[in-house]
Amino acid sequence: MLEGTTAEIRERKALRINPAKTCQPIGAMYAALGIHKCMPHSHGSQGCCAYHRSHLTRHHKEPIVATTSSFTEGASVFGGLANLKTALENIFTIYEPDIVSVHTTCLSEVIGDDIPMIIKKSEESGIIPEGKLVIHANTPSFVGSHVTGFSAQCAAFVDYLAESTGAKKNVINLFPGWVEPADMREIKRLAEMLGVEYIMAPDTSDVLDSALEGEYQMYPDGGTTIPQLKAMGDSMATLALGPMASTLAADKLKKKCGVENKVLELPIGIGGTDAFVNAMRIAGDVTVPRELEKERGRLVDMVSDMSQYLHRKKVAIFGDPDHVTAMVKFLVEVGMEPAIVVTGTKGKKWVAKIKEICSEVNPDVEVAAFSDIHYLHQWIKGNPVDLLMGNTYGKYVAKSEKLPFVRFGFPILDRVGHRAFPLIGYTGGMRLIEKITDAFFDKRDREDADEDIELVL
Amino acid sequence: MLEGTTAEIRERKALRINPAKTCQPIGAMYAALGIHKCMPHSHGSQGCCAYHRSHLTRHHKEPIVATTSSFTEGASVFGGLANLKTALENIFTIYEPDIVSVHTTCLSEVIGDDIPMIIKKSEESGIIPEGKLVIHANTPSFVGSHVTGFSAQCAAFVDYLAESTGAKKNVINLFPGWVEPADMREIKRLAEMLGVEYIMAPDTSDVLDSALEGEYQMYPDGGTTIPQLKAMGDSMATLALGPMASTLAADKLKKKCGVENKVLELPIGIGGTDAFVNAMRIAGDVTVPRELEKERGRLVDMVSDMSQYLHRKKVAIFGDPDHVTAMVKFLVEVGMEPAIVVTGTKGKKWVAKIKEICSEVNPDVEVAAFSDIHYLHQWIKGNPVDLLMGNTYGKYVAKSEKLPFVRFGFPILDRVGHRAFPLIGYTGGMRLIEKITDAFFDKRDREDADEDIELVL
Amino acid sequence: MGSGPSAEETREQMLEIYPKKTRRKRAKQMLVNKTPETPEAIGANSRTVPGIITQRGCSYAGCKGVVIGPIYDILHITHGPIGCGWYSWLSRRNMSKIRHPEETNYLQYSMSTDMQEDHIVFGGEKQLKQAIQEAYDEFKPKAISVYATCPVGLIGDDIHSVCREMKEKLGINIFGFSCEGYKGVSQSAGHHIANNGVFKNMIGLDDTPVEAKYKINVLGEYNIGGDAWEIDRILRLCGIHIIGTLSGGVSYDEICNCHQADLNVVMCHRSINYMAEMMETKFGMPWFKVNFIGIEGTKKSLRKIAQYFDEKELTDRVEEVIAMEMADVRPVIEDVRQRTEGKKAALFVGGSRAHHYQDLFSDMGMTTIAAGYEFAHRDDYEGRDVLPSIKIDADSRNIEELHIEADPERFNLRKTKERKVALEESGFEFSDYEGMMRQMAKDTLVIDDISAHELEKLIELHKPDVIGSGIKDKYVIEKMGIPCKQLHSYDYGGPYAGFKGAINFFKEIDRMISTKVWKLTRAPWKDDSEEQSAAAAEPATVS
Amino acid sequence: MGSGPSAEETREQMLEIYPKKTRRKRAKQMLVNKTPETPEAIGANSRTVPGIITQRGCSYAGCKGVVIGPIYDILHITHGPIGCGWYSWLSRRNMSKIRHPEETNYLQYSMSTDMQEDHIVFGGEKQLKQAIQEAYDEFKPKAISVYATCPVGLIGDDIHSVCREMKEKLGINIFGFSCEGYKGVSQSAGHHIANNGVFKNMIGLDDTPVEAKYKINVLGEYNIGGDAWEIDRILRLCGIHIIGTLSGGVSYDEICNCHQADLNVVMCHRSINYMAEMMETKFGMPWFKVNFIGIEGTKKSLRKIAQYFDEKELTDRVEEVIAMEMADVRPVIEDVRQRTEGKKAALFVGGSRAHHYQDLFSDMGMTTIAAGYEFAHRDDYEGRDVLPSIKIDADSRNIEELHIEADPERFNLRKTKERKVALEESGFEFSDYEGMMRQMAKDTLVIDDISAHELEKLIELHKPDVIGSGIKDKYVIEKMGIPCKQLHSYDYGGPYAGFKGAINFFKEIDRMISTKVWKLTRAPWKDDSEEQSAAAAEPATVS
Repeated sequence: MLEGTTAEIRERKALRINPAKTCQPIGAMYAALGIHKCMPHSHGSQGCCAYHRSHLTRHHKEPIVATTSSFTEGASVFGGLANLKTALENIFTIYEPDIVSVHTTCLSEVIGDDIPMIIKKSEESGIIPEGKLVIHANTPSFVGSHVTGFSAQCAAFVDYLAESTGAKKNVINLFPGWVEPADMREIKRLAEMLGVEYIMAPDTSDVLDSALEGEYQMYPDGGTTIPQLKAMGDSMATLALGPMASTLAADKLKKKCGVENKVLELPIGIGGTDAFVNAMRIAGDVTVPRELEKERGRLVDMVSDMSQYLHRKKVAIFGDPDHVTAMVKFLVEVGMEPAIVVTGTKGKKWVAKIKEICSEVNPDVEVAAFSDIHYLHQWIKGNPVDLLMGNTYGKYVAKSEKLPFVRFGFPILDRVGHRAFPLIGYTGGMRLIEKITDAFFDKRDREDADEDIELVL
Repeated sequence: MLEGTTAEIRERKALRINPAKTCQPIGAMYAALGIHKCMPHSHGSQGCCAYHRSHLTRHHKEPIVATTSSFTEGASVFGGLANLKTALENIFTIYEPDIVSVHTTCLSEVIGDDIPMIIKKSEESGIIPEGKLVIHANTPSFVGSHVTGFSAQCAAFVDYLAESTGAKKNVINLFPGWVEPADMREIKRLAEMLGVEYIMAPDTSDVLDSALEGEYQMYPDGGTTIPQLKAMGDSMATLALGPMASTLAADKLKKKCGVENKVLELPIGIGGTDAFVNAMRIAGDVTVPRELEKERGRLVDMVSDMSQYLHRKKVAIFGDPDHVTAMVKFLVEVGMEPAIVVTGTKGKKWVAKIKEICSEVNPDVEVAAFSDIHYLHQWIKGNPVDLLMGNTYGKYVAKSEKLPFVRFGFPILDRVGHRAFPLIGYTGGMRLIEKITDAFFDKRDREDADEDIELVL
Repeated sequence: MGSGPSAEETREQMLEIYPKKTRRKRAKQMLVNKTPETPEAIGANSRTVPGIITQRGCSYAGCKGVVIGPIYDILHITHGPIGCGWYSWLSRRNMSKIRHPEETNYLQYSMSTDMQEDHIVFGGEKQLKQAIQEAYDEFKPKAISVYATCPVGLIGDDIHSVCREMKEKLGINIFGFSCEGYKGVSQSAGHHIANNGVFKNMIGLDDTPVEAKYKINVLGEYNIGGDAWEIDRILRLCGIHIIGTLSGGVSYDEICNCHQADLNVVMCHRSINYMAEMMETKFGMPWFKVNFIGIEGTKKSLRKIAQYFDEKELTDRVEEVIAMEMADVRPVIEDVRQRTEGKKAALFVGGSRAHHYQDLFSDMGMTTIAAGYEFAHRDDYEGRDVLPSIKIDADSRNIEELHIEADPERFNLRKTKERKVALEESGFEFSDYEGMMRQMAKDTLVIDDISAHELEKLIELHKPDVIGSGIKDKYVIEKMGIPCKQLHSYDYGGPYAGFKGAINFFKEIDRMISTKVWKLTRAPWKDDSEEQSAAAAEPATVS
Repeated sequence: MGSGPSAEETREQMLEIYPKKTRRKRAKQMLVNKTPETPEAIGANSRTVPGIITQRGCSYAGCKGVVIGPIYDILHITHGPIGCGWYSWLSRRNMSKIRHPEETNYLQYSMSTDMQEDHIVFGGEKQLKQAIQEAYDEFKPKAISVYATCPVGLIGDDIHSVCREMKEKLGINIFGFSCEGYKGVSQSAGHHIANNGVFKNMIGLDDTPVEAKYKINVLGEYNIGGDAWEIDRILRLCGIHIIGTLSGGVSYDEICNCHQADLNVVMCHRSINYMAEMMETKFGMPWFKVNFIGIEGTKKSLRKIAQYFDEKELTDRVEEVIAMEMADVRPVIEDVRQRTEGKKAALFVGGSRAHHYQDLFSDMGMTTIAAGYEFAHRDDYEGRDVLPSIKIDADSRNIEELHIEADPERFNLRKTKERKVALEESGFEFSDYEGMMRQMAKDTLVIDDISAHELEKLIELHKPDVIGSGIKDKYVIEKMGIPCKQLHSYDYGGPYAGFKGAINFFKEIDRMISTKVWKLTRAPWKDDSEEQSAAAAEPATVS
């Protein structure tokens, strides 16, 4: 497995090996799917759309519906106006969405298609039916990563839709960041427990984890509605979860409609969830219910009970910046030791932030942004760790190095639990403790000599 | 590991090897802990109480509070009256419970202590303070198993406490059976989603999975209250979950207060949970909310998506009768093939029931009640299976036979997830699917040749 | 079409919703197979209408993802932004195995130039050059291939000159593919580009003689789920040696050496017929179409190969192998048919599988009521005899057509003209493919590049018992309670080729059709009758 | 006692709540260690007051669970209802390892007669006999031991005659223990019963000479977490051979042969001093108390053993080993002490650990403010010099006292009386144990058989930094935010004996004392100040 990988690390300036990121449009597609009756539209070659749909399908094991401008060589030379207009006509006629959200690709960006102009022309020529909407986000693949694509799409919701009527409502906006449908459901559950009125956008729960009931709905009964997106401009405040994914939208909303915002790390672990709960409490002027405190206390209890197994365990971790930041905070909080932390997305400040989080437990932590899994693997070969955390692609490294492996982040293509159970919130923290200790214990049970097997752990 | 075990099965009439059950009093202790401000009291040698407390502590990783009559040889000869009276005096003075629930042991049963008489004498002599209660259950260790001990304790709640005032209330009684605190919490969540008013007894949630908040409460803020236990006599109907654990109490309640009951298998899996939800719907005259249907649909979806990996996989399973029945139903439902099914508790009808459940998928299923893990292990040696399911003690068999192993039932001493996540309900079904497929996939990822490793599963 | 509306009506209902232009376009790609023996012309290999939810991918996917990507010991570098390299990383299940412990299987790696904005602005050639150097330094591979993605062509990077330069510098084989995603109308363009590249840069490089009596190549077999290994197993049993399987589980050296074969047999006509033709012209070995998917297809293909070599020893051995394998297959078919007989399938996938898999379903007594390809051409539907009448459109015109001549030294006519003619006269067909439609029943539906809407309509109107399709459709179909078999990835199962593969497939389809999971979709309280629900909630027996 | 009320006041506050009779009883078991050099009499080894939440277990637990259970190649059968066999199954972490692949480690098995109601009514002897037969048929063990549980004694089953009969029939060693749970006041009775049984049924059975220069037995070491293996490692380095460790990780044969040793050293005085005494009387080898828990204790114990054998070679080797091991230990202590120095511990556990572990804490610069045993006798608190003054009460009287005489053939005085006296005069102590209280500081609290209430009170008043206790207290203590180290099971860690064990323990206590988990118990919104909470919810830095 990965036979060519050695511990000898050479500086690479041009070659990405085993990336820890993919490109912007898939992020835009994922975000757009979290809007009710929205058709994500990929403006480019149909391969992009096919790849993104396939990939999201493999991760969610759910229908991923999106359309494409199906560029051929002609469109690439003469521009994509005709393709997009045809596409919009077909989409509104055949699939009847309430809104089409166009995102660009490297192809359409390089040829310089002016999407707002095309939308305008389509409106003028009556292609866009009365009451239907078309919005867009620029997501060239040669900029940022899938995470910034998600971010750009969220910003587009604000740009196109949020409105300030002047009448502030006692509602909190939530940008959940790129998290799983199960996580989004959990954020809503927390908000509801707290009794805070909220609008969350996007919301892929019930869309990308829809029930199997013998009927197919192209637009399942879920997602943020357009009236909700519009109403975000009238909310009291915004909580943006995940700085990389959600800051842009929150800031745009502030600029456009004057909604104050607070950017938080993803609510993973005790401290992470505390920050979210507390921010909700303050923003919503509510009291944290006892039930939620008990939930918190159950997590703390579990952390305490398991801390002997977590203490100073060295962790190699890779994934998207927001996920990794929150996870590293959690690892530090429970007494583990992040040893190497890698993301594929660019982020100098992110590197500094991770180092800061780890400073107490491991000042020598190796942190790399705009890096890759190959680098992580090489580093591990020279510096053994106790645990690997990352997306499905990490399993090849785990197999090669015989490491306990806990899957998290995007994508998870070979397991099924992330669909059903959040990592967000106190509940998610308990899940993480279970996953991590299971990984350790399973290895012990399997590999230890007979005389070392423990009945009780 | 388990070197002495061979595939050669000899009939055993007298020797239990690696039991799949323990004795009655621990079940009574567990049930009593699910009553608010109740002190379980073990009437016998202090070793019993120590063993039960230790065992429950290892399973729950929580304080397990119980008292003992601390028999020495004298008490064993002259009877335990003095010990119990002293005990009650101390208990009410020092620990101030609202109720003490005495359960017997083999010792006090053999010497024939008459507990009701002792309680009566204690009342008369003023040892039991005004407004405080003492109840009892007979749980000799040489009868039944821990499960029947639980059942006897539940019946004692009814015997001593349930009252019929004649004014029926629109409330459903729930006897949850011996399930985890997390399962009890889940049953309550389901009942609340359904909008059915209920009284559940016992209820160990928040008692045996209490929050860590820096303070110790001998009686945490949880458990069924005495007024609730009393009010059970006025409820419209009773749902008894788990025939072995809950029928006795439900039937006593019917006899004593005329509350009609329905006995259901534990709500595990789709059909199991459906039966519970539907019974609640009918008994409570409510409509199943869409949210719950969606939850169900998500489980069905997951089963569908994973069914290729579950199909006809042979399972060896052991545990308590109620747990195993519900789990076997679930396995059959998702397309798996129970191959050998073992319980330690006696139950001829149970054997017939399991065979009936398996008849379509595996008419040759081997089913044994009043049997043990050694027998299961020997059978597996002659008839290889794909998966083992059972409590922690199964891990020695799993290691010996290199089998994927999913823990369920009582006790689980070496993992932590059962504390936080239910196996009950649709959510529990998703957890089971995750656990089972993880066990399979982890084995594949670990053992398969490089060329057979799958990115997507 | 079984129950439900007629094929004609079904087609009408599918088209109904479309805007006029789209309807006109789609109408040409949707045929009722009225005269199977003389198939009607289908509008295949034409552009997908923008906005239609299509199964199709792009040229890069066809070139890197399908044809070249599977060669495990070439180091593959995607030149472009990160996405294309990412998505084509390990996702196609073309299995491969290193031959020696000191080799590296590059399929476990995804390498890319991870193009950033400044490369778009200032050109990416320098980045590519550096990436090749770094790849060489890191891994010392025997060959490197480079794949262009959409922006590369537009910004004018000359990947071929970079490859030539680095080839010279590093002394290993390095070559590029201009397979930008916008080329052609589907993956199909990428296959053609890939074939050209393989032919130009690998075929014929190694003249080491191969010691074997019956030497063949299997073309258009990508070893999804281990299919190539099963085919190899069977052929090996027969005494037939495969030099190269293009390109499933194959090594660089095997491809360089595969012109030593005496015969090319073609599995996926669509993706690789170019190669078969070019090799025949240059080296003189004939080709014919085979199909190792399905019991009957496998038998027929084995016998045809034996007939080609025409030696009793081989012919007898083939019959022995067939008899031996059938002993395992027969009881499974007999068992499975009890549940599959008469069931209906529909297949919409790929450029040959929608055809080949009909054989497997037919082995099970199932009928295919509707089928179509994702990226095939007219010849794949109607047969190679329509080739002369296919008009080259703008999208195809830009794909290079190599002009091949016989190799002055290495051309070697494996069969004399006379022998070939004699064989042909006895009904043996070389260089031919009859297409899918001829094999399908009258009045079945043939739909090219099916759209999500059409598929939904088909299910709604005809409720097939199983559908063979791809990942993007799978869960749409299953939400409707119809099992869907992925025929690209095999749903992570397989092999399905050959005899053992057929057994796997029969059992799998049996499972899918027999599973009770679809019955679980309905909660008991959905039944109106109160009594029924009450029955469902009956007390369990107390033990 | 550090901050908080004085020991005296603390004691008063603990007693306050009790009913009068209970208070009187408990008062005798709770002492302020005012004169450590001449300890006050403690009411140890007395009955636990019914209704008090106690740590104590029963005689069966002490006999089967602690002393005999660890012998891995004896097949152990519990005669009684299922519970006792179940709970003593693998739960004590006395580690063991088979010596040869053809052996069976019976500790992985739980065997029981699973007594049912009819056995209670009609007697269980037949069932026991049959069980022994079945066990023999199934496993062919070299020895079988039988343990009586509560009902067995009451219904009058004569397990010993059954054992004798089966021993004769099967030709292997079979013996029983009348360790019914109600015997005595705690586990301690079981230890005594176990010692008697081991002495009667195993010791001296095998006279095979042992080839080794320095031969000893380690008594009262049960190999929890591998402690015995660490002791063995160190002694082996020193050139000292352990014949039998009673009974951690030991085999039946080793026990039968262990009378060949020249010396018995005793770790847990409480559980096994009977054995040391009886062996000295019968075979003539002296015993003394050692303690391999803690660096200083380990050093002292090694030196004492060397002094006993009194050969320069050994004395030098011991010093070399100590120097070598200390090179590893020293940096850990230095590091850990930065955080542990001055911290307070309290220990309530077992019959010797509450004493021994004070050494380890003291190695770390920590003080033990309160301690007590779970099942010890007065001599374990006050020293063996109080033995003559201990009154035998009703509960102890029923435990058999064996009357031992010198073995006519095998008695062999290892040290001449003169040599022994000479050693003693130089300060060497044989057959002695000074007890826990002498070692504890003045005005610390000594609490025998501590109750849950007293423990809570102690924490409330003194907030120790760590408490060493058992599983039943652990989570009570930790709910209060105080780390609790299980000193029965070592929290599934260890070893903690010897040098490497000490390192493990130091690191573990360092972890427990330094962990930030207790700070997590308080949610940020619990702080009243709005400003503080607002600060906690400050925006994260955007990257």
